[in-house]
Parts: sequence; C-alpha cells; structure tokens
Amino acid sequence: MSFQYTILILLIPLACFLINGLVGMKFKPLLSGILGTAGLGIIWLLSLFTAYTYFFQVGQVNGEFQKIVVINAEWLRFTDKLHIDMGILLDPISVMMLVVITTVSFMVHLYSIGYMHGERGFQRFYAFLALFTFSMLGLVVATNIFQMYVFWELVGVSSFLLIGFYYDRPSAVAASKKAFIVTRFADLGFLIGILVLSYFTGTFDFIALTGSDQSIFASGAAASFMGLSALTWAALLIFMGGAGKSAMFPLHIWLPDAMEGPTPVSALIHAATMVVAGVFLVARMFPVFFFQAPAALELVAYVGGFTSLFAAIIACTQFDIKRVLAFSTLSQIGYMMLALGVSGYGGHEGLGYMAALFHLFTHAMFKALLFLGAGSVIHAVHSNVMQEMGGLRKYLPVTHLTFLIACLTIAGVPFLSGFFSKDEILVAAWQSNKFLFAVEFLVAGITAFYMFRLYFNIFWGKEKTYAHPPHESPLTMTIPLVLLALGSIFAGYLPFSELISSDYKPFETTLHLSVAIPSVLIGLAGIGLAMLFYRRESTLPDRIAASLGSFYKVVLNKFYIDELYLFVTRKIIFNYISRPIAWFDRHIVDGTMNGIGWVTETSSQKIKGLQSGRISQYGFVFAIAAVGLALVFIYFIN
Amino acid sequence: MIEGIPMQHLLIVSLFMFFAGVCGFIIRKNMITILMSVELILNAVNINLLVFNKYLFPEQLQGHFFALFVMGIAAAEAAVAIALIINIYRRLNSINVEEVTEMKY
Amino acid sequence: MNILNLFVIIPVVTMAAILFTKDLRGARLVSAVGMGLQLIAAVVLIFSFFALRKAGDSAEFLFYSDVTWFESLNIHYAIGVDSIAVWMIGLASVVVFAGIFASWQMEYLSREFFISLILLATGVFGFFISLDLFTMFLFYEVAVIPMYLLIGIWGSGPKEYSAMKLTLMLMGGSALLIVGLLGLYFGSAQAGEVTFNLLELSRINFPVTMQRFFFPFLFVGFGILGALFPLHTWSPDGHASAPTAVSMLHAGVLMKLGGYGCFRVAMFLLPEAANEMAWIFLILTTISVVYGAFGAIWQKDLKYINAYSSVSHCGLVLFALLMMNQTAMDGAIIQMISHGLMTALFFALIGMIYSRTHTRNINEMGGLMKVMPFLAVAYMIAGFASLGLPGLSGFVAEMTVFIGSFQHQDLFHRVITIIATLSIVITAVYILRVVGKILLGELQNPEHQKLGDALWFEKLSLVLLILPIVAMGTLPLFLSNTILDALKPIVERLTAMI
Amino acid sequence: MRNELILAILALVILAAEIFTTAGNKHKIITWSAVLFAAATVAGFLPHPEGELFGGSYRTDQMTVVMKNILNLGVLIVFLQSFDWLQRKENHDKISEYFLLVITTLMGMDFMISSGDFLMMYIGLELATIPIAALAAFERFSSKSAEAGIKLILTSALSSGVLLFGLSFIYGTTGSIYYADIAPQVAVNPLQTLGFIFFTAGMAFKISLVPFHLWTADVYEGAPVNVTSYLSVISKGAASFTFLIILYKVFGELLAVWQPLLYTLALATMTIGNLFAMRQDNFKRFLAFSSIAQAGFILLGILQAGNLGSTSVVYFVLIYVFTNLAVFGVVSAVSHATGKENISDYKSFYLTNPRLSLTMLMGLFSLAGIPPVAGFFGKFFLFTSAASAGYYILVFIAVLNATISLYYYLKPVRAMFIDKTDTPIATFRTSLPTRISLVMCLAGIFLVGFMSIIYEFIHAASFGL
Repeated sequence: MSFQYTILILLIPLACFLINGLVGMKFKPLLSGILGTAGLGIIWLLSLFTAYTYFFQVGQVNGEFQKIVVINAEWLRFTDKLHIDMGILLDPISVMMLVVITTVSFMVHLYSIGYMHGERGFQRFYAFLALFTFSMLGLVVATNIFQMYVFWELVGVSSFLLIGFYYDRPSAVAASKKAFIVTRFADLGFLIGILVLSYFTGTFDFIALTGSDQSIFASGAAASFMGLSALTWAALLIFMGGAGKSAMFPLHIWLPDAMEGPTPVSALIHAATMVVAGVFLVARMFPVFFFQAPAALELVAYVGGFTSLFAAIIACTQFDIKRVLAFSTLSQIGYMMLALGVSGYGGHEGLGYMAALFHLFTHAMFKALLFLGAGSVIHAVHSNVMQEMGGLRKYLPVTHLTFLIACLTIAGVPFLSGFFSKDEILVAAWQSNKFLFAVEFLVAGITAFYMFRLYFNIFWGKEKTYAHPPHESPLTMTIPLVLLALGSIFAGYLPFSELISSDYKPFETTLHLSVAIPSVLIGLAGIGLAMLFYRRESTLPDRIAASLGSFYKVVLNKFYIDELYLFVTRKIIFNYISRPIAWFDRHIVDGTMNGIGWVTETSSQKIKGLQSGRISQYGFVFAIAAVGLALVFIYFIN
Repeated sequence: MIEGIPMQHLLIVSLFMFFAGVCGFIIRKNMITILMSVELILNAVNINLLVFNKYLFPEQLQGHFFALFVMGIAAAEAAVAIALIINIYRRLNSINVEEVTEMKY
Repeated sequence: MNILNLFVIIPVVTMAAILFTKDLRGARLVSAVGMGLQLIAAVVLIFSFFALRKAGDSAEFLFYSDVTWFESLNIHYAIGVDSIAVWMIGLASVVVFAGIFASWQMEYLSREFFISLILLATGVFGFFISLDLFTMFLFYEVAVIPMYLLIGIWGSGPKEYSAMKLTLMLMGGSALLIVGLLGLYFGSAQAGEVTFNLLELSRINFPVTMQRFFFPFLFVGFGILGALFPLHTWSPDGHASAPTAVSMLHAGVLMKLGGYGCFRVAMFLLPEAANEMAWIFLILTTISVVYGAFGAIWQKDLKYINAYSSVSHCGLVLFALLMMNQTAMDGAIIQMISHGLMTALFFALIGMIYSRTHTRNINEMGGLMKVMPFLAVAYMIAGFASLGLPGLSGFVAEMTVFIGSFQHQDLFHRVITIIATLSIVITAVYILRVVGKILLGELQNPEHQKLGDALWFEKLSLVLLILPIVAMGTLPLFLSNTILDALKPIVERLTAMI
Repeated sequence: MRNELILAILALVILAAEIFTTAGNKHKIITWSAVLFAAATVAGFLPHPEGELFGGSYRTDQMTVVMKNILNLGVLIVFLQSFDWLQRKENHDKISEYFLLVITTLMGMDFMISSGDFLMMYIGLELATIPIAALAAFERFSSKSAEAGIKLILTSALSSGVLLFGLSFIYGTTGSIYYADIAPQVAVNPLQTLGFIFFTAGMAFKISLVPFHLWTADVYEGAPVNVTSYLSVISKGAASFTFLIILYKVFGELLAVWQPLLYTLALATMTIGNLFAMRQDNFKRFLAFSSIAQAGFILLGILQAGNLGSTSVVYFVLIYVFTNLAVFGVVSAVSHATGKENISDYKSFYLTNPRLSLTMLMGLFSLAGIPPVAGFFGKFFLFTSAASAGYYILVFIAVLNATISLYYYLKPVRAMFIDKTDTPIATFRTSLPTRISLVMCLAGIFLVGFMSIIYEFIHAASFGL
C-alpha cells in the first residue's frame, strides 16, 4: 500500500504553526492550545498507523526492510547531479523516530495546556511547538542530507525561539543565544562536511550514500588531506554537527542553560527529540562511517563514552533539578553515541547500532516522563532548586509514582525498558572495547546514584514548609505522565532487533546475564548509596563533598568549561579580533581615503604662492615657462 | 649700407634686445618702464622680421609689412596701456607695479 | 512600443508630475502612484518575459530594440533584458515602491526629496535595461549623483562629510570605468566598426594584453560600488548618514549595480583577463566577507552594523562571481536579490525604530518587542534572513554560493570557500547580539514604554519586502533555474579558454 | 566675411546712436543693440559660401561659420545678462562704449578664426585683446577693476611679444606668413620648434593654460561680472578655436612636438586649476580657476589631431558657453541685486530663490560633467577623442581631475541647498532679459547633449590633420 498520506504528518503541524502564528493572537488562548493538541493527536495516530503498516505489513520484503521514498520533489537545483530535494523517506529508523517524536510532542502539547495555563503568549508557545514538531519530523524523514540540513537549521531556530520564550528574562535570552550560536557553530562543521562529501560523491541522496554501491566514494577515499582521507574529514565534520545538536563534549555547554525554557519544552526538545538528532544523523550515515571512515566512528565512540562519564559526574553535584536531568540527558546520549561508535555492520555485529536506537526510543519515554514530572513538581512548588523541596510524596501522589518509575527505569532496574536497552549497549561495548565497557559500567552506577539523589531530595528528605501547600497538577498534566510511565515500563518489550538493524535485516538478540547481572547490581548499589545519603536529612553528603574539596568545587562548576568558552568568545573574538578590525577599518582603510583628501587640500594650500598677484612674477613665470619648454623640446624632440 | 654685416650678428642683437625686454619687464617696478621694455621686445621682433626678409627672402616684402603692422599695433597697445596706467595712478597715486597686488592667491 | 521604455518613461513622467504638486501629501501620493505603476510594469515584464521564453524564444536578450543615437560615434540607445536583468528590475521596483512608503512623512522639502529619489530610481532602471555601454554608463552616473543631495540635505549626523565621501569615491570608480569602457570601445575596432554595444562586444575576442590592461579598470570601477575591500569605506558612513529610503535604495539596489556590472561588463567581455586575475580579487573578496562580518560585531550603531554586514554580503556576491562556475554565479545573483530585499528591510526597520526612539545606539534600547511587536518580528525575520535561515531567501543564496564555489576543481578556491563559510557563524553572532539587545530582554528605557507600533504605510512597505523574501526562501527553484539559463552564455565564454 | 561686415556695421550704428541720442534715452541703446545683435546672430545661421579673400589672408568654411555662430550666441547671452548692470546710473554714459568694445573684440576673434596668414591672425588677436583690457577696467571707480585692466594689458603685451618673436622665426625658416605656404615647409628642427613653442605660449596665454594662466584669476575677479563671463567663455573659446585651426592646418608636421607638449600642458592645467579652485570663496575667482581646468580638458580634444578631436572641441565649447553662462548669469543677477559675490553668501539660497539656485545647480553639474545634462556628453567625447589617440593614462588622470572638480563644484551646491544661515540672500525678482538668457542657457544645457543632430552637424563640418 502507498504511504502518500504521510505527507499530512508534515503538513498538519505546519498548518498549526501558520494558523497560530499569523492569526493566533485573535484566538482565545485555550482554543489555539486545543487546536495544536488536536493536530498533534491526529498525526500521532497517523504515525502509529504508519509504523504498524510499515513494520508489520509492507515494510519487510524477503527478510529485509525497504527504504520507501514516498515523495521526492526537486526544491533547488545546483548542478545536474547536485540538487536539494524535499521528500519523505520511510525506513525503520525514520518510522521509529516518527513514533517517538509524535508521541512525546503530543504528550507535551497536552501537558502544556495545563502547565502553560495563563501564561502570556500562550498562542505563540503553541505556534513554536508546532513549528518545532514540523521541523523535527522533516528532519527525520529527509531523503537527502541537504534536506536534513535544512530542517536541522529550522530545528535549531525553533529551539532558539522556545528557549527564549520568556524573552523578557535576560537569562532566558542569553541561554537561547548561546544555544543557537553553539549549535550554529557545530552546523558550520556539518555544512562543510556536506560540501566535502558532495564534492567527492556528487550526490546528497541518502539512498545513494548508504546504498551498497561504494564506487561513488572512490575519489573521496583516494584524496587525502593532512593525513586523513577526505571522507574521514567529511565524516568528522558531519559528526561535529551531530555533536553540536546532541550536546556532546565539548559542545555540550548550551544544553544546561537551555533549561531556561519552559519545562515542557525541555521535555520535548532537550530530552526526547532534538538532542538525539545527532544520534539519528550518525545512524543515518552509519554505512558511510563504518565503511569509509572507521577512524571517525571510533572518535564517536570515545566522545560518547567520555561525555557520558563527564556528565554523570557533574549531575551528582547539581541542585537545580532540571539541570540534573539535563546532565543525565547528556550522559544517556553519550551512551547512544558510544553504542553507535562500537557497533559493527550487519547481523549481530550491528548490535550496537540497534542498541543505540533502542536506547534512544526508551530514553525518549522515560526522560520525557522525568522532565514532565519535574515540571509538575516545579508547577507545584514554584521553584526548581532541590533544597527548597522535600517530602512532596504525599502532596503529589501521581507525580511521585510516575517519577519513581522513571527513575527506576533509567537506573536500569530489571524488567523496565531502560534495563533492556542499556543491557544491549553494555553488551555491544563489551564485545568490541573493554575499556569503554568499564566506563559505561561505572556510569550505570553513577546514573542510578544521582537519579535517586534527585528522587529522594524531592519526594523524601526533610519536610519543608511551603508558602501555599503544593497540590497535584490538573488532569491534562497527569494523563501524559501516566501514559509515558506506561511507555517507559513496556517499551522494553518491543522486539527491537526484529525491526531495526544496521543492515535492515532482522536478527535475534538474547539477554546476556553475564553482563546484565553486574550492571543491575551496580545500579542497585547506586540506589542504595543515594538512599543512605538522602533518604532522610543527613550531613553525610556535605562531609563527603568537603572531603573531596577542590575537586568537588570544580565539578560543581561543571569543570569551568563555560568560563573557558566565555574567555574565548568575549576576550579573543570580541577584543582581539573584532575590535581591532573595527579600528583598522575606521583608521587605516578609511584614514587612507581621508588622507588622500587631506593631501590634496594641503597641496592646494602650499602652492597658492604661485598666484602672488605681482605682475613681475607673472611675467617671470611666463618667460621662464616659454623658454624652458622651448629648450626642453628642442633638446629632446630633435 | 648694411652690406658686410652677417645676418647672425643682427639676430644676436635682436635676441639680446628680446631678453633685455623680458628682463626689464620682470625687474622694473615702474609701469612706464615695463611698457618700454615691452616695446623693446616688439622691436626685437621687428628686427628679426626685417632681417629675415632682407637676407633670406628679398623678393617678397611680407616681413616688412608685418613689421609695419606690429609697430602700429604696438602704438595702440601703448596708448591703452598708458590710459590704464593713468587710471591706476588716480586710484593709488602711484604707478609702482608692486602696489597693484590687491588680488592674489 | 517596447515595454522596457516604460521603465525610463514612467519615472520621468512621475518627476514631472511631482513638480506640479503643492506639498507632501500631493508629492507622496503622485510618487506612490508612479512607482506603483512601475511595480505593475515590472510584474507584467516578468510574466511576459517568461511567457516568451516558454514560447521558445531563446534569444539571449528579449525585448531587444536599438535606436541609433550618435551616428558618427556609433553610439546607440540599445535596450534588452535577460532573466537576470528582469529579476533585478523586479527587485528594484519593489524596493523603490517600499522606499516611497518608508519616507511617507518626509516633511522637509518633500517634493525635492521624492524627485531626487525617483531620479535615482531612473538611473537604476535605465542601467538594468540598457545594452549599450554608453547609455549604461550614463544611467549609472545618473544613479550616483542624486545621492549627494539626498544624503546632504535629508541625511543625519556628519551628512556633508559622508555625502561628499560617497560621491567622490563613486566618481573615482567611474573614472576607472570611463577608461575601461573607452578601451573596450576602441578595442572593438579590430572587428570592424567601433561600438559600445554589449552584444557585438561579446562576440569579439580581445587580445590578452589589452584585456590585462583594462580588466582591472572595469572590475575595480564597478567593484567600488559593490563595496570591494578596501574601497568600501564610503558605505558605512554613507548608509549611516543617509535617510531611510535612500539607505534602502542604495544598499538594496545601487550596490547591486556594482556586482551586475562586474560580471555583465568586466568579466563577460574580458574573460581571459578575468580568469588570470580572479585570484587577486578572490582574496580581496574573501577578506571583505569575513572582515565585514567581524567589523559588524563591534559596532554600536544599528546602521553601521547593517552597513558592515552589507560589506560582507556584497563581498560574497563578488566572491561567488569570481568563482566563474554556473552554480556559484547563480548563487551570486540570488544573493544580490536576496541581500537587496533584506538589507532594504533592515534599513526600513532601522529608520522606523529610529523615528520612534531617536537613537540608533543598541545600548540605549531594549525590550522593544513589548512595545512594537510588529516591527520587532519584522526585524527578527530580516535577521534570520540575513543569517541564512532556511525558508528565507538568505539561505538559498548562501547555500548556492557555497556549493557552487566548493565545486571548483582548484584546492585554493575550495579553501577560501571554507574560510568564507565562517561568515555565517559570525553573522549569527552579531544578528543575535542586536536582536537580544534591542528587541528582547527588559525594557531599557521607560521613555519607550509609550511608543507606538508600525503605522499602516510602514506595515505596507515592510510586508512588501518580507513577502518576496519568504517566497524566494520557500520556492527558489524557478528563480534559480531561470538565472542558470541566463548564465549559460556568460559561463561558456568565461570557461571557453580553460 | 558676412559676419564681420555685419558686426562692423553694427559697431558704426551704435557709434552713430551714441552721437545722436540725447542723454535722456541712452538706455534705449541697450535694448536696441541687443535686438540688433540678436538679428545678427540669426543672420549668422543663414547658409554661407566657403572661400578665400585677400589672396588667402582670409578664409572661411563651414567650421569657421559654426565657430562664429557659437561665439555670437554666447555674446548674445552676455548682452542679455548685462542689462541690469548697464542700467545703473554710473554706467549710464558708457553704455555704447560697452557694446562697441565687445562687438569690436568679437570682430577681432572672427578674424582670428578665419585668418589665412599670421598677420591677419595677429591683428585679430590684438583687436580681441586690447579692448578687453579697457572692458576689464570698465568700472572707473573700483581699484580692483583698474588693477584687472593693467594686469591684463601688460601681461598680454608681453605674451603677444613672445608670440611675435616666435612667429618671426617661423617666418624666417619658411619665408612666408601664409598658412598655405608655411604648412608644407614645416619640419621638426630647432628654430621652428622654438618659434612654435613661443607661438604656443602666446596662444596658451589667451586660452589661459598653466603655466601661462596667472593673469586669469586676477583679471576675472577684478573685471565686472559680465565682462568676466565674456572673457571666460567667448575669448577663451575663440582662442582655442584659433589654436586648433592653426595646429591642424599649419603645424601638422610638428605633431611629434605638440602632442607631448599639449599632453604636459593639459596635465598641468587641469591639476593646477583644480587645486587652486578648491580654495576659492569669491565666485568669480572660483569660476576663473574652474575655467582654467576646463581649458585643460579642451586640450584633450585638440590632442587627437583628427576629425573626432576638432568635433569634440567645438561641441564642448558650445556646451561650455551655455553651461558657464548659466552659472555666470546667476552670479551676475545676484551680484547686481545684492552686490554679494562670495560662495559663502549663497547659504540656503535655495530656500529664498529656488529657480535661480536650480539653474545654478544644473550649470554646476554640467560643468562637472554629470549626466543627464550636456556637460557629461561634452566631457565624455573629449575623453573619447583623447583615448582614440591612445592616451588612456591621460584620460584616467583627467577623469580623476573631474572628480576633484566635482568636489569644489559641489561646494556652492552645499551652500545653496544644505548649509543653514539666518541671513540668506533675500528673495528677489530677476529682470526679463536675464530670465530669457537663463532660459536659453538651460535649454542649451538640456538639449545639446541629447540632440545628437547638433553633434552630427558639427562633425559634418569638422576637419582633421
């Protein structure tokens, strides 16, 4: 059957955006909210339907999932070979992403009706949400890398708009600016990567790039620049773009600040969808990485591993609950990148590939849940700093329960979805690279620890006295929580390896107890430690922090990375490049122009003595000139 | 009666007169004198014309006629000049050329 | 009658009509009507042009007509357009029309203002339609001169200085041009009669030595108007001092004359020299792309920021032209149009904001989003367009330029392309800096609390400019393909000898 | 010959009128002589036979007729502009003198132009110089005017002396004063070069080329406005015509000498003229230097030594007549109405007298060579002719000079349109003749450029080496 209707999945959010954006101000707030949510509901169902038909009916032809190009219209022609097309490509990962995005986005739309109730610019909020959803969907169904880049930029800008939603808060403005510029910088790498890739392969098309025919890469593999093959450079630069969006170290600095945005936005963009775009990009280009640029792939693995550890450590020290979640997001995405990095190609070799996307799927569920739960908490206590919370479990029962589920999931407690996906990743790591496995193993423990630190600090710990007693959130907010909770419990039971694999051929996976049991144990250990520290008020954590001393301080300040960046931008770019250039332009370049004028003026002043007004002098000049000319010409011409 | 005087001598005389006139024009301060030095120049010209005519092209009289016209016009010029000098004298009570420098630069 | 003549006749008639008006109301009404007709004529031209193309008329220039003017010198009034010129005319008429509305409340000497503004427009239109280098140059000068009066009389700040600097530098440019044009004129003698006719000149292969001599004259001569580093310094001061409509017209259209002339005259007619010397100018333009962007970061005056970004963007135009492959040049043309629209939009907005806040210093403004949302949103759109957001014209232009330039076989060209791409990040930095400072954040100056939003004529002129930007950004295919077709002969001539 | 005869008769008529009119209605002479001269101008356009008189001393052909007509036009405009001035009381008894002197000088110029030998040319030259000295000193009670007169007469006496000295050598080497006989015998040798260069010095004095220009500024400033305009346009034009003709018709063989010579002179003239003009505030002095610079441009045309050159020179002078007289018309109107002659007095002139300042604007743009006014075409064709001789560098420098000149031509514009002042020149109404003259000038400025037929007509009559 044909998938023509999938075009609606793109068009409906676009329509919502245009309606809410152009005439939304005329509406009642609630109306536009309902409009947006309804639109999202429709496309959610559509994409679930698409997924069902694709995976279980028509997608698989003689044991291999097909890449179905639903439509592909030329948008801009550069040369006969190079042209940007706009189209829809359905294959396992894009369909999977459709489901993830629409699900989370729908939940967030629903949730926001309650959460954003009474905010200024409610309609604007929904317009931006719709814009984001549209761009994100366009990104995942892209048929060619340039279409992906187009929507990549759009995603960036809608994230900019949403982070800066409270545009009269300087901090929010700063954060949005930071996010945009950092990702923009990364995107520059992406763009150059595309340039290089297209120069050598002469195509943007994913089908061609990821197809079995490797001949197009010949010239690129041959050409080498600074010791690496051109394709490796291309892959690295493209990964740079991915790292920017997915906030991999060292381009991660924008993500924690991005928490300035409304919490639902954080849930949608900075937990579930946009930040995994990098993972999706690498997965999309996986054959290129694997066959043409193994070095780049290895880098991906190490960057992922490092980020996951690095972020996990920082997460243990943060007090702003959203920031804790942000860092945990970083570390989880690190997992996925690592999995991709260590993955092989085809069959069981490609376990990491499958694991990464599996984890992406489950992570979307439980991280969205965590954020929305956090949002509900913040909604209740009007603060997002841990110290001002505690013992909320009896005020917010639903939130408490769902939040707990989420924490257990992320901690990898058995039989919850997180357990399965994380297990696959660890196995993949174990198979290829013991060192990275060790790192991840450690991170699993730390994750459990900081998640439960969070959990206990919010819901247990010492009773706080609240200005006005917190109360459970309205239904529009709790329903999504419950749904997502169900998602994060059962998502793990999907036969993922049946559906998604590096070579589009289903394969079998089994639970590897040899890896699973230790990881569960370390997870439980982390939980226990957290319980010990934070179950009820105790001074233990502070003492430990004190004993760690300066290290603790460094970690608390996120290893001073932001300060470093600030130094580079403020000092270097502004003071040592831009300012001198401005000066140079005003004084040297412009000065020369004025100098010419000045010279003319002064020379005209200097020679005015020639016109002395004295007849004798006139006669003198006349005679001298006549005689002089005569002599000169007689002498030279003859 | 000028047989035996080679042409060059006469030319040298006229050349000398010419430069004398030019120098006079430049050095002299009294306008009348300046006018006289202009006359010197014109006479140098006349000598030239006549000499060339007499020595080189004796069959035609173009040089002579030219000289005659030059004299006449010189007279006219002198007349107007003197009138103007008188005018200056009325204005400045002086005919020193150094003093008519109101307009300069 | 040839429709192209309208583009000279309508402005002249309008100017004459303005003479009979009494005051501002009359003058602006007449000029709005006149330029409205001009806009309609432009639309008609575009449609009829592509109708003819569809009908299979494959002549290089359509609507060609040729009247002998100075017979003994073989100077003609020859007009004709290809699709590039058509799009340029479209751009010009939009910007001019918007400019009229942007200066809707020009109280002081209003009739004179509108007359000189339209005289400027006349020059621009004449330049784009004419195919005889003499008439082309004539219109070019016509376009340059009213600038002095416009800036000097109605400008702000150190207006006399800026006006004088601008006029003299551009005149210096035309000094170079005259020499180059005369060189072509007498060089054409080798093919029989001397001529200024672009078509006939384009059939001649000039001797290389002669090309080497005259190419710099022509290229730099037009380049000055195209803000070629280091001869761009007239532009920041000039734009900063000029009244709104004039900045719009000047940055939006007049600077394009430079780029247009560069490839239509200098490179097209002297291909060998162009290929030989491209690298020098490539380096210069690469500098001005990056340099202009960096220069913009430090500025505090909105108009200066925009002027420097214009230097950077126009630098990109020349940069792409010098890459001399179809895609890059296509990108250059699109960039001309897109930059014309968005910089006009910028200057219009700056003028409108200035007329309310009476300051252009970004540190004295803030949080204007609250008090003037329409202007603020329009400003953000302009900003996004200029930092190359997909869906707006800037993206299409820049991408085409970069892809095209990077297709160049030579490593040097690819490296400087990558250097040039840096500008898109820097652009983002200064655009966001401005947006963050003046539009977002707390309301800086309580005085601004009571300022009003855009009035109807302001909205009109803004929408006029925004619509084409969005249109180009979302559906660029037709535009780009038509330009590619028009570029074919030029590129063929340029690459013939490689 | 017809033109000269008419002028002579006209002069006699005016003389008679002077004698027979009572003191009461001398001012009628102004109108009448203007009208008569207008008639003479019109008559000049009637078809005219070519030919020689006095055994070749006097020749006339289409080109000379065109030149004379241009001069007549200019003089007519000058007459119209001098009405206000002559109607003043102190000039009341000098009216006919003025016309007499002007007409005689014009006659002298006509003789210069259509002279067939050096004697005739010399007589014409003096006839065109000496009375002008009287004209320059016309305002008996102004010391400036007197100074102008004396400076002109003395320096011109020197220059004509030098010129004659040069001619004497030409005569000595060729044995004739007739152009027709001299031309074949001219060759590049020391004596002839010397003679030629002295001759050139004399002509350069009349055209006021640097370094023979020093008298110009002072005389222009001192003389009455209308006399200045007459000097700067008519006598300069006539001199350059004569120079052109003699160079082409007589000294063609010396091309190798005079092309580099004119090259240097052109460079010096344009540059020095511009540099001096930049500083001036007195309008007449300003225009004096600007006219020097313009003379430099004229040389660009003469250099070319072909039909293109002669055409462009004559065409340029025609445009220059209209242009310069437009500016001078405004200046004289202002100076007669208010006595102000400085650029700084013109501040916010536009607000009080828009029409006059627009006329001035057009004139200045045309002088600077800005389209769409005629000056652009004039200059462009001069450049064209220079370029056709291969002097691209010279053209480049010339255009740069044009740019500098734009700088100072814009100074009055700035004063009139931009600068503000509390005491602008009061609004005043110009007399009818002035208005007519200005209209004529504007018509010229706008039409001569676009109407290529005029150029073609001149080209048809043009001549080369």
